[in-house]
Amino acid sequence: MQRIGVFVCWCGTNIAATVDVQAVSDALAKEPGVVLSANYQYMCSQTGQDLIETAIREHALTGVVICSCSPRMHEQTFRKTVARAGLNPYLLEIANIREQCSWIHKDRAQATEKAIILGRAAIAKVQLNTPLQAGQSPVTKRALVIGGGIAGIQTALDIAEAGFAVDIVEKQPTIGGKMTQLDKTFPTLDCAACILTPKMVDCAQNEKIRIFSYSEVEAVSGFVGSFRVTIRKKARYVREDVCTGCGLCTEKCPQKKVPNAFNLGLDTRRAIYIPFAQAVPKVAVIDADYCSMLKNGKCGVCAKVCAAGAIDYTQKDELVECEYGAIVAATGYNPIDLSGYDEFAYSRSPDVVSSLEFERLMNAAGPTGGTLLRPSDKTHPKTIVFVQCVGSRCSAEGKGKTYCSKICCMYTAKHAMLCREKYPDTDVYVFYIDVRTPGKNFDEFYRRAVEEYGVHYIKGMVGKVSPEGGKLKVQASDLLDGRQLHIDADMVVLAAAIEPDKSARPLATMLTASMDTNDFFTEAHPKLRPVESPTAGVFLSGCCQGPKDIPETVAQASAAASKVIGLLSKDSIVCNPCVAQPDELMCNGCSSCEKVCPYGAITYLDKEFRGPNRTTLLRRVAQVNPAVCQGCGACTVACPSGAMDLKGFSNRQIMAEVDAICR
Amino acid sequence: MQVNSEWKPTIVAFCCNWCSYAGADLSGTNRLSYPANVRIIRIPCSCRLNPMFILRAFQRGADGVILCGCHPGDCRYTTGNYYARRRMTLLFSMLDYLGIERARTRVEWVSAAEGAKFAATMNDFVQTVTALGENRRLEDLRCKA
Amino acid sequence: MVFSYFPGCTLKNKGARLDLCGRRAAEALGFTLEELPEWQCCGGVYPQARDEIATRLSSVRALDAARRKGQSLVTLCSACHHVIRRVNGDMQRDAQIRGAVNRYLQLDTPYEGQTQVLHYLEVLRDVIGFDELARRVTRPLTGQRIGAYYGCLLLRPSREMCFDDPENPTILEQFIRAIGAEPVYYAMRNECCGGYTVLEPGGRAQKQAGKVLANAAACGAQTLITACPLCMYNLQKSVGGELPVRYFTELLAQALGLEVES
Amino acid sequence: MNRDLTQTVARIAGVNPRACMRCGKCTGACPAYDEMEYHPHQFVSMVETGRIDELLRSKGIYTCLSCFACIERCPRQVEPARLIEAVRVLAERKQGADHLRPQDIPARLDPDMPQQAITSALRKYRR
Repeated sequence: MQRIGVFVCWCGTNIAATVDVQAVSDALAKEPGVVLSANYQYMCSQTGQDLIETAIREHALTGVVICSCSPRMHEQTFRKTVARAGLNPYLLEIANIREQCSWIHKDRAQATEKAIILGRAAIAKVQLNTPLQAGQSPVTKRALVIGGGIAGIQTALDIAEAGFAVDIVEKQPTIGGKMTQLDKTFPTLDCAACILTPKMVDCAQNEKIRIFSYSEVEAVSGFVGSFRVTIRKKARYVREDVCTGCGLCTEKCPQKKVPNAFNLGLDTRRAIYIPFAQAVPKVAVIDADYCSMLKNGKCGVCAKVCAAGAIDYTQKDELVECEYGAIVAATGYNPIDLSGYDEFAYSRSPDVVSSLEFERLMNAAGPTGGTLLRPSDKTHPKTIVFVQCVGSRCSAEGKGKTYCSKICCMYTAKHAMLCREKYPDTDVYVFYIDVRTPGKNFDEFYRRAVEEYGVHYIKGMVGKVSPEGGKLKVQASDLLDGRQLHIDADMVVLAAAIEPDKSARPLATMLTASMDTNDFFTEAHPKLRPVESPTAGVFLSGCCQGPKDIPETVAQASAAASKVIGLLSKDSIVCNPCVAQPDELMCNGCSSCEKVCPYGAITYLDKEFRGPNRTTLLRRVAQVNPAVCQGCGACTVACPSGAMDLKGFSNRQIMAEVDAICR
Repeated sequence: MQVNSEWKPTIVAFCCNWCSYAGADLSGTNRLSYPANVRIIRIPCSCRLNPMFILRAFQRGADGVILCGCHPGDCRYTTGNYYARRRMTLLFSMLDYLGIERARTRVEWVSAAEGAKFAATMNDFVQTVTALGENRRLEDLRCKA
Repeated sequence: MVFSYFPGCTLKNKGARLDLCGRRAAEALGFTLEELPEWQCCGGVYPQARDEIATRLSSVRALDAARRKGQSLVTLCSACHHVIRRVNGDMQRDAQIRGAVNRYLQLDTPYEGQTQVLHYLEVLRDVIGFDELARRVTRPLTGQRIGAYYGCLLLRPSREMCFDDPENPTILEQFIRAIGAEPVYYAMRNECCGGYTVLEPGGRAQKQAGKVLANAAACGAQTLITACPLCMYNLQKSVGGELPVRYFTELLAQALGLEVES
Repeated sequence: MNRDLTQTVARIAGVNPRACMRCGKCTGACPAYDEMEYHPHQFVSMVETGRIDELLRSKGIYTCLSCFACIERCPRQVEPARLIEAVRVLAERKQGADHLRPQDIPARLDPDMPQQAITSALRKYRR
């Protein structure tokens, strides 16, 4: 006979205000098998947990039902409580009477009735719970960081610092990411390269860190503790171990007209190139789309000038397979494509630039050597108009992003300030909807741009930019002054919204990590588990989770690293015991379950069974590897004979819940 | 207070643990209400839903059953919701055969971030089922013997 | 290729050149414009108010007539095109409007936006092809610097019109190149000409259109082309700018070597 | 303040004025700015706050060119021109409130004016 204890939580007033907790515990006390029904103000508090522990011991309970908040919140907490009292932790069920009852209903009678029904369903289920033992699975002590920007670099350095091996996979020929393209950083105006390049060098020199540059993740299998990852090392046509990075080839290559992606196409480079002087690894790479040797077998200049003999035109993509205990996604962001914003004449005038392009135009290592010149005629712009929120906070279908890109207010203030500082004769206008500066020393920074540097901040938006006679005619609104403004500008800078890198979506599919509708990775909990993906063993670092500035990215990168370190420092991890289990007597080895299993957890075994008249039969039956099974239950429904069932969510348990709800 | 004499349908909602159950939690966190006659059963994945469970619910007096899972492509288990979708398609034609209105069963994709969608879906579903009226209960004749 | 054709009121008198040259060119290019029998005025302006049903009916009648013939519906006047295209969109997307219109019209089969609505320029671009058009040109307008004047109605709102990039359109420029002339890009090519406010006292439309002409002239245009009789009128009556304005079909007929009587 | 009228206008227009985030792109884009006593963003705000009576009396509802620039560029799908049209429709639905009467037309005609102009103006200015 079952001896079940029911514990109803008030959650302060969160539950008790709308649900009559006393009535619930009274009603549930009458359910079959229930020997004890109590309620308490905070079940998750120490006193509450003690109450449960004591009750389990005193009443020799065989099952526990807690009516409280969502199991996603405190199931783990209460499992530990139950275990401390000597009961198997899986003999616990939680009825969610907060998120799915008290918080959404206003009518006390209705909410109380629903809480009782949810409690009954949990009691009906717990009657059929069986003790489950979680297995152990080993942890490979190596982490993979996907993306080598500042987020990935910081995560890798922190993991390596703790003594664990870590690999960085970066799709560009060098690590460093977007930050390498920036000029100065807000709010301190220190140079981006000066603070980033030492970290890049640290990565290269740290023996715990392996860098797979110019590489992409091709496939991921396995699960937390033992992921198997296939990495594609794209052909550079230069032997990484031989190239000294002298750069001679990049000077002699006759193909000079290749748009320089590092400078966002504002200038050109050669077909063989090193992205920038501080690249890590400092190894040349051949752009196969432009190299005439690779395209039609004529040229070979770089091979001739390379003293080290590093050029190898026959190089092929290489696939490397590695095992990892944890994976960190740090795939970063890109500014959106602005060609859909031609009201600002982006594709009609070279003098209308994105903020990242402007960053290159201000950068001492950029195409103009740090002198601000208009791309069209290389003259110094006298009037510059900055437009904020281009594509951000936009709900118009198919046009922009509904979210705030977060970094634009600050970098625009920085750009405006730097313009005024370097060229005091320029007029700088910033059109804003709101100025958002919630960061340490951020608002002070923005105010300095206005007060000390005399940047004209105008509350309003640019309606149209028309290139005319070498000028950009800007028509805009000044909402505070109640005017329509017409400004003859020399340059217009658009603060483009940022979006997750295109590689993030296929990666999320490989990792089975969830994403939101904007293709940002979803965190396990928006407040309490911000650097973990809901998929165990997958962690999030930087802008792949949402727009972030550099300080925030670095903070999150280190947080992700600490989570990885916590995982890698264990020798083994506890598996989910709610896995599929076949009833061998009913299984007829038809392979239906194997076909639907996404993890390959099901194999078949020819097993001897006792037949009639003392004979033995050899029958093919399914076997589930509990370390590989993730417990989705696809096989349980596919099984035509009903032999496969899922522990913790068995057919009988779910039907008991259905019965209790429909009663 | 008004006496609740009017009939209210019994709705069973099967929600996958990773997306829709979390979505339901989020609608709770955001205090987005939907009728109290929606009762949620947590399953690990939409593909855990055996069509038998739905028939059982109708047998026991449910007036509507809704299955919520992750959006196609976003399944925690990669492909579970695709299986669920195919199975439910088959079930729909069987329900037609049995004479249970198709609108009493529904499949919706609700992500963990779509608290508002969860509430809206439930409101809409309850409205649809309420309009259909009480379900003809499927009888389990074995129980009658 | 046979299309249903909705000329619209203005093309029957004040804008006759637009119509006549368009038809002649169509014959020369090998497609037929079959004028719908008993078509009614499109109303001139699209009724933006969602509860205006009566003003949508004539467009739906035309659309339904084309559907019964199983043909796409071609228009030439920008305003008719705008109205018919958007009403067609309403019939496809807006259940409220669709329901009300069908209840009113009592057609044999309800109209649900099945007809494809094409502007003459789209026929040139998507059916004939501008490359092919360029091959058919016998008297290219070599050396002429022509400014394309789009105005509002062809382009906006782009989500409903799906005609071309609303801020940086190219179709008329492609057309200009195809007939051998040189397109002139100027900022105000997609700005309003003043439209129906020409009936308002105060001469606003004239001023507005004047800005367009002045801008085009400053950018080096020698001629402007348009697809809209009202734009044509406003540009010709404008204050502050002077440029010859032609219908695009006039230049098309000319480039194809057709003599079209006035 | 007239909340009912706000709802009527929003219903006729088929857009939600509350979605406006006061960016002013409409006002920046409007070619008829100088002719309107209430500029597009103000118009939206006045609809939202129920100041419809003032709008009904405003001449600006007849100076909107229906060029759709604000509809095209609005990042929030508020599309001010739809609201302006809705208010204009509301004004014209009142008895005798026609902005343009048929008998006024002959005086404003000239021989070249296309029919389209007259039809359009009548549609815009009169019930």
